Order: sequence, then C-alpha cells, then structure tokens
Amino acid sequence: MAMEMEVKDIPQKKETTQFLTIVQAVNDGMKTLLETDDTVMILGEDIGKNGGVFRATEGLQEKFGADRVIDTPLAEAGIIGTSVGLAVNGFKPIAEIQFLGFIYPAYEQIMTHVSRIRMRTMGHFSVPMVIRAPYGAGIRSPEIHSDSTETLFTHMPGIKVVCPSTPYDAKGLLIAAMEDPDPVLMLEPMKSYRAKREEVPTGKYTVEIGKGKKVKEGTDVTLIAWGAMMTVVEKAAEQAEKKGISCEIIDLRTLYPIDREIIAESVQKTGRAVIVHEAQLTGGLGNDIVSIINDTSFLYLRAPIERVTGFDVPVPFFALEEDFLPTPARVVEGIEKVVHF
Amino acid sequence: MAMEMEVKDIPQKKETTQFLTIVQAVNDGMKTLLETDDTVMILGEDIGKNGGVFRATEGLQEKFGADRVIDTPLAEAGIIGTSVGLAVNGFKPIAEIQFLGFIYPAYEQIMTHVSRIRMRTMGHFSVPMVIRAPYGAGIRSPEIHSDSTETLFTHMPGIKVVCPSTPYDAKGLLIAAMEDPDPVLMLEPMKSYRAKREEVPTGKYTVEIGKGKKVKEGTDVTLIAWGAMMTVVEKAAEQAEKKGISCEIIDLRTLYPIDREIIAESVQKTGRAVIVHEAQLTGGLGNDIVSIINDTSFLYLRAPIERVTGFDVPVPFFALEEDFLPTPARVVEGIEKVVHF
Amino acid sequence: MNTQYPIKRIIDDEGNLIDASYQDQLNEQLVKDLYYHMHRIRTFDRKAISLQRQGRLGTYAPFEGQEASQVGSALALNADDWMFPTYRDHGAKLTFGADMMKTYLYWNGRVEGCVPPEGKKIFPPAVPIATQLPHAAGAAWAEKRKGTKNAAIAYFGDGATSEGDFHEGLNFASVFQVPVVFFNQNNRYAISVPIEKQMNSETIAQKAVAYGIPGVRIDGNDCFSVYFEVKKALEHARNGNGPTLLEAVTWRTGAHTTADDPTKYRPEDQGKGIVEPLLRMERFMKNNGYWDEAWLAEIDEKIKAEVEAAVEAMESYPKANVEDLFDHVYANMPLELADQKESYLAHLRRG
Amino acid sequence: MNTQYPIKRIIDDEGNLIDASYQDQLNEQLVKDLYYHMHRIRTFDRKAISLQRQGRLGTYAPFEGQEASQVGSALALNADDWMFPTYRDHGAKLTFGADMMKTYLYWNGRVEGCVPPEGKKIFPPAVPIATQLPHAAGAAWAEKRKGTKNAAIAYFGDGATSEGDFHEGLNFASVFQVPVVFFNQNNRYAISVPIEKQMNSETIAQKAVAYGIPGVRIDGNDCFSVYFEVKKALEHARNGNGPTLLEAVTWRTGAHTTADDPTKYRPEDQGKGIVEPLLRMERFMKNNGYWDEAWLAEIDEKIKAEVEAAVEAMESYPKANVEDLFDHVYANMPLELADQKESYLAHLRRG
Ligand SMILES: Cc1ncc(C[n+]2csc(CCOP(=O)(O)OP(=O)(O)O)c2C)c(N)n1
Ligand SMILES: Cc1ncc(C[n+]2csc(CCOP(=O)(O)OP(=O)(O)O)c2C)c(N)n1
Ligand SMILES: [Mg+2]
Ligand SMILES: [Mg+2]
Repeated sequence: MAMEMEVKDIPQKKETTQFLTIVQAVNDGMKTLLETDDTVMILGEDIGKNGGVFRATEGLQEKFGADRVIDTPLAEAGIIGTSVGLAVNGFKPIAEIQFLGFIYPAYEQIMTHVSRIRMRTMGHFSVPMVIRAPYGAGIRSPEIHSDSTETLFTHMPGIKVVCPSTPYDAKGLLIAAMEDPDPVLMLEPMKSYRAKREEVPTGKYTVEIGKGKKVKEGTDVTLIAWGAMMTVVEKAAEQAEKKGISCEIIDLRTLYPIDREIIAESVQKTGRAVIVHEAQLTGGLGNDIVSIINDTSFLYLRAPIERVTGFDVPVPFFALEEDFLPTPARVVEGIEKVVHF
Repeated sequence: MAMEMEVKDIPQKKETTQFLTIVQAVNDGMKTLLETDDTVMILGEDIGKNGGVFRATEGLQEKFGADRVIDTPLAEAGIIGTSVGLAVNGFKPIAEIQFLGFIYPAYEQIMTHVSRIRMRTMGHFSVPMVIRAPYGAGIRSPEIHSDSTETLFTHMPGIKVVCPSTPYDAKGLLIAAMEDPDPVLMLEPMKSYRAKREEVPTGKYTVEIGKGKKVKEGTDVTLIAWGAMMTVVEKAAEQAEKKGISCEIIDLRTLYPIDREIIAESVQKTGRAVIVHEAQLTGGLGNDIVSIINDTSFLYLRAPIERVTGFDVPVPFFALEEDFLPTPARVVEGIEKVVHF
Repeated sequence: MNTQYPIKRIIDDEGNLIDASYQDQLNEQLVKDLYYHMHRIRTFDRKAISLQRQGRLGTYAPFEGQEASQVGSALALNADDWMFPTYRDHGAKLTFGADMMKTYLYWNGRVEGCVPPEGKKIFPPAVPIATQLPHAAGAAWAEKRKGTKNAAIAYFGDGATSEGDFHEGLNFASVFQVPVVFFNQNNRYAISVPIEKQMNSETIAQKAVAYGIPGVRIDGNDCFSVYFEVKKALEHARNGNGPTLLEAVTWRTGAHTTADDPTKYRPEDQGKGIVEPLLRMERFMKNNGYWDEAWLAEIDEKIKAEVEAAVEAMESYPKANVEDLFDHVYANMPLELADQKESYLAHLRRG
Repeated sequence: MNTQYPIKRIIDDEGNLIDASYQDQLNEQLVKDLYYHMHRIRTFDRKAISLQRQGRLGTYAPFEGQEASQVGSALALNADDWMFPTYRDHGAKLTFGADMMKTYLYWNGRVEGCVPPEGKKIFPPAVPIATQLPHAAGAAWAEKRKGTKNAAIAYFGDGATSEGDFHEGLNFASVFQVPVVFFNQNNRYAISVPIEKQMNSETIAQKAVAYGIPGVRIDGNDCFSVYFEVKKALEHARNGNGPTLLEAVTWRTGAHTTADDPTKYRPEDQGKGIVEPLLRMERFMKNNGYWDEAWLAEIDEKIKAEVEAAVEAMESYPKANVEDLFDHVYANMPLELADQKESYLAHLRRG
C-alpha cells in the first residue's frame, strides 16, 4: 500500500555526539525516527505522559504529540494487533511491551500475523514495525518481570531479533530495525539500561542487522554472548586472562539471523567455545550456536562446547536471581573446562 | 488442596487388547481415565457433542456426561486458565487445543501459570493437568493448522512434553501424563492419527515419561525423531540399508525431559547422528539434541551431526507442505552425508 | 436484552416490506444488484463444495444461508474501504472485488489466494479466530490519522466473540474512536457449539455496551436490512463517530466445513423455519414486480460461465513454485535461509 | 450509563447514613471490625513504604486509599472461599488471613511470600494483568462441581478490564454459571493511564451486560457498601445464580509502586476532594457514638506491635536457600535438572 505521506530527510550534523546510556540512546533513536519519518508512531502502556516505566520514551509525547506517541489500553495483543493494521496501512509502529515477560498475551498476534503476513500475501502486504521489550533479570524486579525468552522469537520465521549491549548499538540497531522492511523485535537489557555511557552520534545512523561484533581478540577460546551477559563475559575474560587464557569475545547483537561467519571464523581459530546466556539451558539460543559450530567448524573443535546459562527453572523471585544468572565465576569455570579438556 | 472425591480402582482385564489407531488409542486412554478417576474432566472446543474435530473424544460426553466432558466457549486462554483453577481445586483437566497452531492465545496462561504455579508456591499449589494438541503438517489442512512448535514448550520449565508415534504409546503416555503430578503437554501427530493400528491393552497402563525407545538396532548411524517423523525416518532407514548403511532408530517419545542416556548410548556406538523434525531448523529441538551429543559424546563423534528439518519459513499453505516437510529422500541424503564424511 | 436489541428487518419472511421508510430506496437497480451478487456467490459456493467432493479442492468452508449478510455488507462499502474477512467470507470478498479464480486457489492450498487485486484493500482471511479485529481497528486508525473518509469492516462469527482479541479489538477501536464496523454474522454455531453455550448474553449486539458504542441487531437474512444498517454504521464511522458493533442474525445452511457433519450436533429440525435469503428476496421481487425470469436466466448463465472459467483457470494455474516457499518470508532473505533454499533446490535437481 | 449504574453508597463523605435500610446491620461489632482491619492494613502499608525507602524491601505496590475496598470485600468472604488477589491486594489478603510476615517476604523477592497458611485458599498474587480471572472462574467451577457452597473472589484493577483474559474469564464464568465474584477496584489509573484512555465506557459495571450477569457500581471508599454488596454477590453465587461484576470506585492515594512518580501524570488537584475511607468511617463512628479514643489507642498499639514483629521476623527469616531454586519446579526433578542443581551446588562449594 503506497503511503502518501512525506518522508523528510533531515540534514545530519555528522560530527556531533552525545554521552548517553543505553536507555537514553534508545530514546534518542526514537526521537531521530519520529523527526525524520512522519509515519513512525510509538504505542505502548505508559509510554506517553509518563515517558515509559524506564523513561525510554521520556519527552517524546510532549515533543511529537499524543497522536504519534500513544498511551494504549493495557492489552498487549491489542497493541500488536492494531500495530499490524497500522503497518499494513502505511504507518511504522514502534510498539513497546513494558517487560518481555508480558509479551505472551501478544504471542498469537506475533506468531500468526506479524511474522507471516508478508509470506501469506507473497509480499503484497508487509508490516514494517519494531517491537521493543526490556528483558532479563538482575535488577530486583517483581516476579515475571525478568524473563529472557528470546528463542520464542528466533524460532519464528518472518521476524528478526536484535539485542544491543551498548548505547551505540542500541540506537543504531533501533534505527536499522525501523528501516528494515520486516518486523524486528528489539530486546533491551534492562540491567544494562543505565550501566554505562558512551558517545553516541546525534544524527541518524544504523548498525547492520545480522552482524555480530568482535569485542576482544583472543586465541584460546571464543566467548559468545549478547545483551546484559556481555558484562559478565567481559569480567570472566579478565579473570581468565589472569590465569593465562586468552579469550576472544563476540557480541552477537542480532539473535536472528545469527552471524554464522563471525562465530565460525573465531571458533576455527580458537578451537573452543563458551556460550553464555541468561535464558534457560534447554531450548536456549546456545543450542542453535552449538549447531552452527557443529555445522561449520566440526573439525576445528578441540573440546566440547560449553554453555553457561540460566538453569532449567522459571526465572526465580529476586532473592535468588543472582543464583539463576550466569556469573563471571561460572563462566570462568566453563572456560577452564574447555581449555583443560 | 485435598480432594474429597472417590478414586475408583477398576479391576483390569489384563490380557484383553483392542486393535486401534492412534486417535482411537487416545480416545480409549481418556475413557480409561474418566472411568477410573472421578476428578478427570475434559474441556475443549467441539469435544462434547461433536466428539472432537478428529473424533478423539467421540462418545465420551454421551458416556460420562456434559459436566465431565465439556464443550467450552471458543477461547484458548479461557480453557487453560479455567483448567488452572479447576486443577488447583482438586480436578484433573484434560484440555484439548483443537490444533497446536491455535494454542498461542493460551501461551501466557501456560507460560506464566501452568508451568510456574508449583514453583511460585513451593509446591503448595500444583496443576496436574494434561493439554492435548494435534500438531503437524501433511494432511492438507488450511493454513495455521499445521504448526509444529514443540520448542515453545520444551523451553518452559515446569511443564513436560510428550509426543507419541504409536497407538500403544499414545494411550500409555496419555495416562502417564494424567497421573503425573505436573502439567504435561501431549502433542499428537495428526498425520499419523489413522495411519496404522496396533494391539492396545484395554485396561490402564502407562508409558514412562522421559524415556525414549530404540525402534531399530543399527551400527552406522543413529536416527533420532518422534511423532509423525517416525514414518519418514523408518522409510529412510530402509532405503539406507539397501545402500549398506545400518541405521539405529530412536523414537524420542518425550521431548522434555529428553532421554539423554538413550541418545548418548546410541551415538557413542554409531559415532554419527541424524536428527529429523518437522519444526523449523532454527530454534528446533534438533539443536538441543546436538547439544546433548556435544555434552555427552563429543569424543565419539565421527562426523558433524546432521539435522533434517522443516525450513526456516512459516509452515506453508498445503500446496507446498510436502516441500516443507522432511522426506525420506532428504533424510537419506543426511545419512549419506554423515556416513561419508 | 432481546427487547432492547430488537432484530431490525426491512422485509419479512414473505418478502413484504415492513419498514415503509425504505420504500423509495429499494429501487430496481439496488434490488437486482443485491440479488445478482447473492446468486453469484451461491453459485460459487455450491461449485466449491462439488469440487471438494470430487477431490479437486481442499477442505472448504461453505457460507450458504449467509449470502444476504455477506452481499449486503460488502456492497455497502466504498471502493477504498478496508475489508478484514474470515475463512467463511469469500462471498463478501468476491462481492467487494476479490478475484474468483484466486479465491478457489486459496481453497486449494495456494498462497496466491491471499493476494488481493491491486488497490483492493482485502486482508487475507483470518484463520486464528478473532485476530482480525485488532487489525481492522489498526487499519481504520491509520485512515483516521491520514484524514481520509475511508473505513474498515471486520467480519467475524458468533464464536469469535469469546476470544480475547474480540474484546481488545473493540476496546481499542472505541478508545481511539476509529472508523471501523465490526460485522458479526451470528449463524448460531461455532462448528458444533451453539450460541447458548458460547455466551450467556441473549444477544451479541448488547456486548457493545461494554465499549460504549452502538450495538445493532439485524436480520442477517434480509439483505436490505444488512445493506442499509452497514451503510449507516459506515457513515457513522466516516463522520468520526467511531465504531459500531453489528450483529447479523443468520443461519449456516450446511456444514461448518466440508470435513464437518452437522447432523452430529444440530437437531434435525433446527433452522427449518428459516427462510433463506435468496428466496426471501425473490418473494420481495415478486411482490414488487421486479421478478423477471428472463433476467434471472441471463444472469444465471453469465454467472455459471464466470464460475466455470474461474475453475478452469484455477485448474490450469501454474503449479506451486517451490521457490515461493522461501522467497516471501523476508524482503531480504537471510543468508541461512538462502543456504537452505539453495540446498533444497539442489536436492530437487538431484531428483 | 452513569444513570443506569449509579454508585451505591451506604454512608456519605461526612459519615452520614444515607441508606437507612442498613441501620440495624451497622452494629458496633461490625463497624469496629471494619475499622480495625482498615487501620491494620494501612499500618502495614505505610511500614512497607518506609522499609522500601530504607532499602529493606524491594519495589512495593501500596494500596493506601483502597482500604475500604480491600477490607470490605475480604471480610465478606467465608473462611472456605477462594481469593485470587493481585500485587496490590495484600490488604485484602491480610484481612482474609494471610500471614503478615510472609507478605513482607513476598515484597522482598522471596517465593515463600506466595505460600498461604494451610487451609487458606489464597492464590499467589497475579502479576500478569487479568490472568487470575479465568483461574477464579475455574476454582469456582470446581466448587460447583463438588456441590459446596463455597465461592471465589477475583480482584483486579480498572486497567485489567482491557486484557483479553478479563473477557474470557467473565465469559466462561457466565456460561458455566459458576460461583465467583469479579471484584474490580477502579482506582482510576493503570499506572499512568487514566480510565478515560483505558476504555470508552463510562463505567466498568456496565461491562457485565456483555455477559448477561449483574453489574453493580459501589462507592469503594465506603467500607459498608463494599462489605454488603460483596456479601450479596457472594450469596447470589452460592445460591447457584452465577457470577457478578462489581465495580468499587476508589482512589489510589499514592504512587503505582515505590518506583513510580504519580506527579508526572496526575493533575495535582485530582483526588483532592475524595474523602479517604478511614476518615469517612471515623466520621460515621463519631456521628454514631462508636468512636472511642481509648479503643483506637489500644488497637493502634496492638497493630504496631504486630507489624513490628512481622518486620522483625521477616528480617531474621533464614536467607533464601539456593536449593529452592531447583526443588519446586517439578514434583519429581528431571535428571537433567538434578545435574544442573548438583553442579551448581558443587560450584558454590568450590567458592
Ligand atoms: C484461535 C482459534 N481457535 C480455534 C480455531 C478452530 N476453529 C475454526 S472455525 C471455528 C468456529 C468459529 O465459529 P464462528 O466464530 O461462529 O464462525 P463460523 O465458523 O460460524 O463462521 C473454530 C473453533 C481457530 N481457527 N482459531
Ligand atoms: C500482562 C501485563 N502487562 C503489563 C503489566 C505491567 N503493569 C503492572 S501493573 C499495571 C497497571 C495495572 O492497572 P490496574 O489494572 O488499574 O491495577 P492497579 O495497578 O491500578 O491496581 C501494568 C501495566 C503487567 N503486570 N502484566
Ligand atoms: Mg458461527
Ligand atoms: Mg487501577
């Protein structure tokens, strides 16, 4: 459906940057999108006047108006379902799900419509939209608020899944997601929302979807993680280096489609891999990565691949969440296991 | 919550059997449960008067009454949600979801309540219930009716998942599922519903949850599958045998918890594995099995593990479903690949 | 509630005009248009059943008995409006401008059947029940934001009212006051489940109260009443007054689908007293001197030819292309998927 | 609809009896009971906020302003009834017999906080909004099937009415005519979203029409009216007449949770005119000679001691046992999980 609306091309101040946290970078990304494309809309619970429970949409309704930054009723299927209608009819919704643990009521809409409408109409209709959801444990949230169920969406052809771990990537992936002709789920590590700041370009830029990033070069073992687990992996690598183990670190950034090359290239060099995620072991994305290594790098492997993950239990109440989450110590043990196999 | 209701122990005619299809065995299993336990109830859409769209509940409402075999309103979250209430309050619901592709509206109820209530109350409340759902492609159903999304449930601690491929296992797993103190999802391969018959004991018996079955001994390669794919794998094995390749076949039967021993034991013998499932490759259960082999049998592997699965596309409209589904020919290619690695 | 939501009728079972205020509007052109389309979709429908029986079509969901509801509503739309049908509303789709050949293709398991003619805003049929209601609200919302006068119509059955998405769709539509008409065909059964087991409310129309929007009950077998009430609701929507819930009380003459056996669950005499919509219209036409055997023969022949041609085109349509399995999942195919496609095509080439 | 669903009041803001038919029932015992519990849960609530501010408790959801709704409804229950609360209804839970120490534990991220006292049918607080409504319908259904006279009550907020589960829960309950009371606390906000943006209906009570069940609007700050209307609805349920939807119109005095800042979204003077429930009851008691400073001092001291003891017990409660992470997922732990537990415990032992 052709859209008759004007898409402005704002002149970019190339050199300017701001020193932002992840959540501020997300906010800045949405601001940039709202400024440069009149068809972009933001929908969600408490995202307007309140600016979002994490302040991710702070100031946006004030600046862009209540018909572009919209407080919806409390109904996730309704948010995603109406976004589908908006998207096939020319708008580009960014739908916020307040916490990933509350996305399940919308699962049917995402599974049977968001991800399938292009296929079902051979491209006649499509739904360029972004679903944003903070995910993960570690900030003493009430129960159900801390799930990390990315594989419910990576096992869903038709949608892409990204998960930034830095402010720069957060803004760049968000803009790339909105510019992608297909729906993208962006998982935001709420534990890292305000953990660090970095310089983020003021204008519009993208981080390519489907590309991981080598965060650190190393020779003995490849550590693969994303989102909030990057911090854990980085700490573990530091400790391992002290024990004389050289770690290469990959930030996956996109969870579907996975960057197989970066994984294969690294594992073929190191011969060893430790995958770290906070989701449960069984059914976790670690299994897909094990398969990718099996498929691409079988003959290079010098030890079984280790997965250091959440246990096969529901994410617990916060008194035990630190026991659920992978820790640098557990990752170090995994590293030692593969190195001393 | 103690239930004041009588649980009858019907004398079992040990030797009698009936020659049944899978769907008849499922029916017989429910009949046996309704007869022997007054707290068992069946809920679902069109399961009462109509006897189910696949006739799985045929005759049950007539025999056991409309307050035990209940036609519900058309609302999957309602079916599962009220079943949770019934189950914590002394009943044992068997909830039918008409097709697995329509379970998504109930996903929140299953994810946040069915699977978590025991954990959330340290065992004070529990929901012994069975959710039954026909799954899979290959019978020219309308779109969305043919999904095979088992990993959405194997990645969900607190619930178990079984998937029989024979009439005997269908009845035995169903009864085991209902006797299990925890919720169990039983996936029923609709393509195999009437494909074959076998002798099924008339009385009450169980097939242990968590145990796979070696269907065929072999030495060169281990084929792992379940449900409707068993037929495909068996045909492939026949063809491979003609080429001089000896296949061992495992019917997984339970998808969570997976029988790691049977897999490890077999792969350690053959040194090679081909996993076959109709769900999409990415996020499919095949990845978990690859990981299990990686964890248990790394040093025994003589070739990368092959996965022959549905492609990373939504299950297509039926004109193309045979291209989506693994075929014996594709499995044979997988077998040859691992054998001639 | 039955009394608060009386069934609106313009003609009665005998085809007598009972609401004289419509006298002038029931002109020959309109009457013949409505009849023509009802006859057309019935011919399509019966052919589909017969094709299915011969194994020339997959499982099919017939709509016989609901022609007045589908034609009356579809003809009430403007060309630029949006339609969100279910798997049973191909009658409405055809009337609104969907391609007949492609509609048959849909029932033959072909994705091509979901692609509407260029410029026709017809969404693919909703298969997961009630999921289309929020879509319709969203598409209507977009029209409102664009400032057009276009509206959307969402079709759904009595059973669909039980799903959460029904509720969320109506709530969003009413909160944002978007131009959408929720058009319910209450054919009194959801597969085997009668409406009394589906809901405890006497009517579907009364559910509008929950959303503070108008709810209107219509005789769904009276094509005039459907046509004019849908038109009114659409006008209401176009004028910025928000959504309406319409309940068209009708009757599915046949089975739920060709895989279904209604004698298992419907009392034999249920529905016997119901005058089906074409007969009712015929009576009206006869009563008013619009009935014309020659015209009927002429349209019948024309429609039969159209249907035969569509079936023929469907059956000679190029067979499904395996590349389509892969090509429409993403605008830009991910590498992993491209590899899967490549290796499957290679597999096929090897034979 | 406001006129069809008038707000029921027994006493007015000044504490004057305005429905004389209740004169006899408002005896000293009942009045003091209600006041006692409101005072008790307010003390609990304020303590929780202060503990949270000191970092001695996690994020907390206060209910100040809603004491009349929570106490009136909870005291209306029979001991064997079922309660399905939300994260904001610990006042109701405490009144119904939940353990105070454990209730604090819940807000300290301890799963022990979900375990009710033996024999007390209190479900863990619903966190995913509206999911508890079908549970309550199911538990009530079980009571009906067992042939008891027990009922269930489901608590939920105004925002919860937008979720599909609200709709499905009420529909099932009404279709199966189960003994459940749907008790809505309309505190006019769902976090930051005011009720006018949540729904287009003027009242929540009117949503009952969609299910053919009674809908009643109550002044949720009038503890008497809550108590008697809930009792009536429960009787209705126990007598086999099915569910009722009650809307208790109230006001959340404070923030959504301790992590929330209501000044960002609530106009400063909104709610100013609302007389909070304890003051209103106090006025009534004074008007009727039930007010007794000595009694108040006595219960205040007793409650304070109870709260302090609960806090102390909570803070000296054994720290969370890591084995609990694994032990309650299944009745019989799968091997895979047992291995995970074993290896994690070994990891901890290694230090
Ligand atoms: C979510 C979901 N659940 C179940 C089904 C299976 N199903 C297909 S049609 C149908 C009945 C629908 O009844 P109704 O809404 O009255 O529409 P009708 O078929 O009468 O036109 C059911 C249960 C489905 N398609 N989607
Ligand atoms: C399914 C779901 N979506 C979102 C949330 C986040 N959330 C928690 S409370 C709340 C507002 C609830 O409002 P209301 O129902 O009025 O109850 P109140 O908090 O006012 O008591 C929201 C959106 C949630 N808990 N569950
Ligand atoms: Mg129907
Ligand atoms: Mg509220």
